[in-house]
Amino acid sequence: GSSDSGGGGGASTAPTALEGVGPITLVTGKDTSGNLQNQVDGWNTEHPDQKVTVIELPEDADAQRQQMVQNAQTKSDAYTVLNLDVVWTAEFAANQWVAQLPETEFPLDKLLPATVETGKYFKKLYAVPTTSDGGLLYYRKDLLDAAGAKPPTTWAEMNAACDKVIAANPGLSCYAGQFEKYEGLTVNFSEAVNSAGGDVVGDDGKPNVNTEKAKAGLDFLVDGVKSGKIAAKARTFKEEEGRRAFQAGELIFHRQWPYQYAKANAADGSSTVAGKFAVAPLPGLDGPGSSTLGGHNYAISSFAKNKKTALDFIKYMVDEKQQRANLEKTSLAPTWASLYDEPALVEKFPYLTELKKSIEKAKKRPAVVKYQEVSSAIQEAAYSAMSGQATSADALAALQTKLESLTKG
Amino acid sequence: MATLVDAPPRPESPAPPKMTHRNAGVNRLAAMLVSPTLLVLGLVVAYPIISALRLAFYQRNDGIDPETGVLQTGDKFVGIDNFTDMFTGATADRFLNALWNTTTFTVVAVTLEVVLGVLMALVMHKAFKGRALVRASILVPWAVPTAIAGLLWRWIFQADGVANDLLPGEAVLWTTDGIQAWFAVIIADTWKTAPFIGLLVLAGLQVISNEVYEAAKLDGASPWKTFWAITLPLVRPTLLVAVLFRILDTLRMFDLPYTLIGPGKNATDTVTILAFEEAVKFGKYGPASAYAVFLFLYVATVAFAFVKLLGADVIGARTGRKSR
Amino acid sequence: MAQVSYDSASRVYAGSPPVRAVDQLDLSVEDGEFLVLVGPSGSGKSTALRMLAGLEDVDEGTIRIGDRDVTHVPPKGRDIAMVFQSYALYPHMTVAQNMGFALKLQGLSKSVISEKVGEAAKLLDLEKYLDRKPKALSGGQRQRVAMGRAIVRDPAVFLMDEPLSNLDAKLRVETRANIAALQRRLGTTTIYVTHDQVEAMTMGHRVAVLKDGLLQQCDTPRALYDRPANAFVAGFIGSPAMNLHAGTVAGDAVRLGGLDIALPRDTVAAIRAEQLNTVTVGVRPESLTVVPSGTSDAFGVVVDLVEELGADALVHGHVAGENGDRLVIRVDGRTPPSLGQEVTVSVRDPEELHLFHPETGERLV
Amino acid sequence: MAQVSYDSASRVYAGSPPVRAVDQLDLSVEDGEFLVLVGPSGSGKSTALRMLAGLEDVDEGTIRIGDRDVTHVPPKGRDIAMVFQSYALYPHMTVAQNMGFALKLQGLSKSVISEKVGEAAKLLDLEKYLDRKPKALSGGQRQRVAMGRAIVRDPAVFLMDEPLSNLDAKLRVETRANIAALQRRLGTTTIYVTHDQVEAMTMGHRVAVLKDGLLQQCDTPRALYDRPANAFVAGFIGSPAMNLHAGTVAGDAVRLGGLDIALPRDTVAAIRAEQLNTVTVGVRPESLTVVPSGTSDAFGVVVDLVEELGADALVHGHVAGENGDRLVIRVDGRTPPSLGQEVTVSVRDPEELHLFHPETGERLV
Amino acid sequence: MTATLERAPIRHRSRFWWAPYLGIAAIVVYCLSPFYWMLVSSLRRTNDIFDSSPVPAPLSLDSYEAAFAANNGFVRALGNSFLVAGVTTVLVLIIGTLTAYALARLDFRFKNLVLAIIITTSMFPGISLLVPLLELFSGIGWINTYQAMIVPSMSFALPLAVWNLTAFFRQMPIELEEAAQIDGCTPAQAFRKVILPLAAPGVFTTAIITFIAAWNEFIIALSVVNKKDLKTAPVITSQFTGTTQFDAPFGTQMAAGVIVTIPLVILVLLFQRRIVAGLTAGGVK
Ligand SMILES: Nc1ncnc2c1ncn2[C@@H]1O[C@H](COP(=O)(O)OP(=O)(O)OP(=O)(O)O)[C@@H](O)[C@H]1O
Ligand SMILES: Nc1ncnc2c1ncn2[C@@H]1O[C@H](COP(=O)(O)OP(=O)(O)OP(=O)(O)O)[C@@H](O)[C@H]1O
Ligand SMILES: [Mg+2]
Ligand SMILES: [Mg+2]
Repeated sequence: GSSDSGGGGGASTAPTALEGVGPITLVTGKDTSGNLQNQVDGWNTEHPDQKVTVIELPEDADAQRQQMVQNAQTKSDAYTVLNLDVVWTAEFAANQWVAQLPETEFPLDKLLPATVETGKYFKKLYAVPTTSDGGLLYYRKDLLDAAGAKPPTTWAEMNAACDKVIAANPGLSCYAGQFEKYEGLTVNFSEAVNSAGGDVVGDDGKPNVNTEKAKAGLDFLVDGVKSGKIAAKARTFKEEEGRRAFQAGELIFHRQWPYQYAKANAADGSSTVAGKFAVAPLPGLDGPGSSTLGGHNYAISSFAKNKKTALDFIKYMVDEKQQRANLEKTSLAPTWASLYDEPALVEKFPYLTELKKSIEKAKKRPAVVKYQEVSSAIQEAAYSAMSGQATSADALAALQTKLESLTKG
Repeated sequence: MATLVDAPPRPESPAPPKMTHRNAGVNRLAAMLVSPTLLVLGLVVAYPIISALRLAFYQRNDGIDPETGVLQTGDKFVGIDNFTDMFTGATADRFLNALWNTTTFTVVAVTLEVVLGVLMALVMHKAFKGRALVRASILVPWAVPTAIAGLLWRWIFQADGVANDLLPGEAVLWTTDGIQAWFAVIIADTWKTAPFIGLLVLAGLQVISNEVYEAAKLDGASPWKTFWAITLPLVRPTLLVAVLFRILDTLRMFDLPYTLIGPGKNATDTVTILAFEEAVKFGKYGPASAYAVFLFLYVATVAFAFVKLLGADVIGARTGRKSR
Repeated sequence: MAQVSYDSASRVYAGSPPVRAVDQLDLSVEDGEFLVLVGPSGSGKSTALRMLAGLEDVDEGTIRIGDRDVTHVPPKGRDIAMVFQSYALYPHMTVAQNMGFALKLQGLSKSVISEKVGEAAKLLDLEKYLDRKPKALSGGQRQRVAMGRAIVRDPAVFLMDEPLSNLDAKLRVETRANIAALQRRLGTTTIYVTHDQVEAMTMGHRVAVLKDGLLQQCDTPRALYDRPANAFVAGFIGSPAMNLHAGTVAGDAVRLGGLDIALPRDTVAAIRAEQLNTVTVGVRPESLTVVPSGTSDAFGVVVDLVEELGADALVHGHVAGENGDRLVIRVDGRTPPSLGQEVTVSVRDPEELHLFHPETGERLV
Repeated sequence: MAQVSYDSASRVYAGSPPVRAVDQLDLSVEDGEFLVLVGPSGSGKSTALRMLAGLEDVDEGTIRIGDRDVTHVPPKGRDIAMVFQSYALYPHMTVAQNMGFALKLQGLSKSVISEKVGEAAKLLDLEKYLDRKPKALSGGQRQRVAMGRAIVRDPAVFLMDEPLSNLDAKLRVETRANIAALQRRLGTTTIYVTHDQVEAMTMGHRVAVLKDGLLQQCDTPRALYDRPANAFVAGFIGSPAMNLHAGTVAGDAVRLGGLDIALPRDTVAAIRAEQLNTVTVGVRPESLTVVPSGTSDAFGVVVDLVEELGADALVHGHVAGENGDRLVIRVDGRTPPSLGQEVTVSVRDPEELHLFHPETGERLV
Repeated sequence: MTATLERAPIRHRSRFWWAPYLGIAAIVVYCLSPFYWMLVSSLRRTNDIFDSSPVPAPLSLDSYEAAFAANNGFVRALGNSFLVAGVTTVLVLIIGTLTAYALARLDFRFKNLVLAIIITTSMFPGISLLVPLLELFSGIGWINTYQAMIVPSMSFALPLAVWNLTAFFRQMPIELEEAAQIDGCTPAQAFRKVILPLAAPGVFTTAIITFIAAWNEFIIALSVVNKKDLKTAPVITSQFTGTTQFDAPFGTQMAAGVIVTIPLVILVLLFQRRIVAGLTAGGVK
């Protein structure tokens, strides 16, 4: 066991000292690889009196969040360490459902700075990033090469490349992302706005979408649908539908998370594009665009017992050793910066280099308390504009009003 | 009972006090038999309903401490604001639309389910070899867990799913907002729950005496006529119970549009989906409860009207010995 | 074994107007008595039985079994066995189980039950069917099972609601005798509903006649037959029914079918007391005899229909002349008159005439 | 209106052993005929009707209505109306709707239907109950509704299964007459099951007697009564039943109750032909008369029980002496002998004796 | 005529004898085809899960293996589901029957009110009950207990059970119950020994419905239990994942769907034997 007394930061804003040693729980969406249990087992053999029990929640993110919120509302001490999606931090922190964490306890300087930001709320640390994620542009290297096009850095280049490729391969569609009306649309919209140089919510926390730049971003999507560059059915795509389309060779460009890399490269016949694609940073309006940050952070429930153990356990989990092991086992993007540059790993995961760029440049989604409402409003605006029910200008104006009322404070 | 006016008063008759005595006995017995049910319902449903009712008149304080970003705690009493907001506030359109969806889903889906369910019941009732298997297969849709059924239908209805493979012409984007999504929900819901009605009606069919059918045959009734004039009226009590509960369920429909189409689609959002989003996603328990309470009243009204219009014999005022 | 009494007991079915199925019934049945309840269809016989059994609310009055006021005692506590008019067999039990059910409830051993059931089955000729379910039985067999179910028990009171109505004549005669013998042997108070004249006349110690829920008369069969209390009972008891006609009072005689029949003195006195001009005259079919034509004190009857019953025949006819009253005469079955023939008929004995008040229907003397 | 015939029609219920409810029935009913079907409980009467109605499979043989083989025609196509023994009323319809249902199906107008229903209701005294549902009716009322339902239609064949069993005597006589009149007026072929002797004897043109699914005899009532084809029919037809006893053949006479009764010559010839020593002798209760004691050709009978029926009385007794045969005598109701008394009895007329083969039960001559 | 030989065919073969069978086939196909798709999808290899050929080739049990993978605890979850649904069904039938009996056969004050209250509890959107219920269960220490899953399932199933059973009991010929009382039964015995067996179709239907509802209950089971040992099959199914966060393990989920549906089908097959006609035949005129 550790004898550190959990040092809380600012006096008034760190109400609970992280104390207590003993068994705790780790609450997470179901582990996809089986490695989590290994990691936890590792901890448990070292700390037999501070056993960590994994509580698995449904695979669906909304359902995970629902359980955690419910648990907080009933002030239950059943959950100790929460594996939060990066966008939940603000809500959980503002509601004081999670305890403020002492920054000094963690090797934050070793982590990718962008990811650390996602664990902060009002400049205070509430969660520690354990995995990250960033969007990449997957493209059909074979087709582009054949058409003599280079990987695009702007939307215009991308469109031009598409025109060339499609001329030779009719029936393909140019581009897809995650356009179903769900969190993925918020991500794609935000990326589009950011890549056009706009901001959804500024650094000052003020919404800022009724701008030319934001409109340019949204128009990229809207025009794509109108012109058919984005296929109609792409509006029903979540990650998996898009991946399937890409693997079936229907897409030339695809905005997707890193997980697609391995799947699309599988040589068992499930993918028709294995070895025929590459990744690049997302393109933008005038130059390379910027991605939105994904990933998960660990936080400690305010209502839990044995917070000291929890703190130690988080430290154990963010440690380089665990992150490396995790990357190797699960291919989830680590937050430990140096791992991205290790040649052995890069060889194994060729997208790491691009991913690091992507994450470094990535913007986080609005860190607001009412994130869910904000996200819904964004989805509504983007969806209605993309389906042609509203012009992008109108949609953005309405969104601006909505966001202003939601972030009023 | 003892209250008939035209009977001459008989002072020597000890009946009146005894009648009350007897009634007291019956009442006590009834209370004993009914109380376990009421207890379970009370434990699980009454407390939550009451607390939801209370919440409907409150809103969360939602100011943020500008220093720390911490939310204020506690609720404030807002009177009927939550309800007036429902109809006039920023989300009024969405709410009215959801109410419309809820209603149309109920009317259309329940109608289809009744027709199909009764057909299924008739099929399951028919005696033939392998009937057991037919019965079991008809009940399969209903046995599939709703969550999985949602996934399954989403799978079927996706842009390049089987539904589109089987249908001629352009692929229909079933799960995008629009009338097709509404249809998709109706199709899936009908598939899923018609067997429920079928099962209940089947049981009702079993207790119709065969003699009555024989009499009808001799009276020259065609199968069709027999169905309308004999079968239907005689399964009515069970059919009405089935339909009533289907109406209650469909008015509260949630899982299917939520998993199949997803929330936030104008064509398929139901009031429960709104209530769910408000509560679970946005943490706005006051408005969410107001939705729930409104829906509750709406359902109660519909159920009441249904029972009044059709179901005199569902609650059966006359029972027991009085009618032999 | 117990005495049974209804004290102003009524059963009123709600409705508009309410149906007074049994109306202020006052009736007491002695311990060990066999009382037959008769009355037209719908007169409240079944209801009266069901009230006694505790199956029907008693809306007014009380019912006693023995010394107990059982008005509000549940059926189980009344120690009664009943044969239902509609059989009410347990469809999911075999015949043997149906009959043994009550015994099983009493906790008797299997062997005792099967012995008792066997006895009853033998009595009712049901041995072959003991393992069948009711739906595989004929109507009469079902009725016998219903009967058997009551018989196997040893209750304080037997209630039987038309228990033989679906049996054929032969079986019926046998069963009738069996039941009567059984009742006499056990001495169990019995109330027996029937619409069969023979059963009514032969089985019971007394017969109670109901009409529209109201008790009309309760007396021995003989008394009922010989001295019906009112025109209704007169017409109801006896098959074929008594001929009932309006007769004009002419001095000490009553004019009937163009025939003056002298009346006994007390009857005349009664008529005088009531100052009646007409009376209802009743004469039983067997009180009329066909006599050789020309006999005095006789009248002509035109034969409309002859029903041959085997032993005797019923002559339906009308008094010769215009609008002659229709009447029925019982004649020897071997020599029935033929259709259309005019026969001469006389009243066997003026004492056999029954006179009733023309409005109230009450018997005069 | 149609002729009906069963050609070796059988109905066998599966089981072990299978029940041959109706066994090779050969019976043909003329167009417009009124055939009464009688037989003990469980003899297959209802089954025979139901076969004709198409409600029961015909396992062997054929059934024809008119010229058509209807063995496999569904009930709807047979143009038949039936009164079910168990009524089978539609529980959800009022009395009027129950009766009008078939007419409504025929597409008659409302006014016609209500007129016809009204007529039938009047005939059956059901007018007061037209708006009630069956469960608020008494047993007899239900039965009348069932009757009414058949009557309102105008079918080719009427099938009635004990349609009057739950009616009181008076209503029964009336209804019986009404039905007979109706049948005669409409001329509708009718098959009528009853266990009532009077109905059997008076209503039908012919009576068919069933036993264990086998047809015993089918003839006019009179013939059946006077010349029963076998001992079973002899014992079954007539109430009280014929006295049947074993008699020893002694030359040209048969010895019965210690009395030698001379036999007609053809009878003797038949007995001789069969070389019989004993015969079954049948004598109807009314063929026995009580005579003054000392009369010759008479024998003593000890009275065991007297059943008074009103018009006449039944004397149950046994022949004086040890193990004397039990027998029933019908006597005048006014002067019944008393219990235990020994009366002297003689046979009215040797022609009224019935002789049957002691083993096969077949009538001798 | 050789009617004996030709009997059966003649009797049953009208010109459209096949029409009902066509109807039956149509309905069965309608009901089964989505399920078939589920089955087929579960039998594809994970990699050709997106295939849309009607018969999976090659057939693969990968999805089933995945579903039953030891770390999923799926078998245990099935057991839990059986326990929860079984106990729920038994209890619902018992107390529902008592209540339904009172409602069908007794004339007591507030009867209609009781009926109304019972059905009223089915009118509130279930998800709105969740948080208060959780608070309640935390308060009384029911989190991570079977009763926390059983009692809510009971309360969801009870209204329908009571209403349906009431409708059934009311249809049973009352004379039979009366006869039993005359034979010396208490009203309760009369009910149990006579009415209940005759109402079997209604009772078993209610049992099937209750069992299925309890078997499929998800959100309460998910919320009140976080111990893996106590989780029910639908909860475990919801936790199935593919190899990454976004990779919906569709095949495995469909396999799980098939697996949780099969016991119900077997149950239906068993129970449906009791849903037979003519139980009351021959009882009363
Ligand atoms: N489903 C069945 N299975 C086996 N035997 C049966 C079935 N239905 C009737 N039976 C038997 O068939 C025989 C004839 O029955 P049916 O109903 O025709 O008699 P019935 O002459 O109408 O008698 P009743 O006068 O008593 O009504 C009876 O012995 C009866 O027990
Ligand atoms: N539930 C009811 N509601 C209204 N009236 C009823 C109800 N049940 C019976 N009656 C009426 O009560 C009267 C008496 O019925 P009950 O059954 O006692 O007659 P019954 O004398 O047994 O006749 P039957 O000889 O025809 O069986 C009948 O006129 C009947 O219509
Ligand atoms: Mg009656
Ligand atoms: Mg019969």
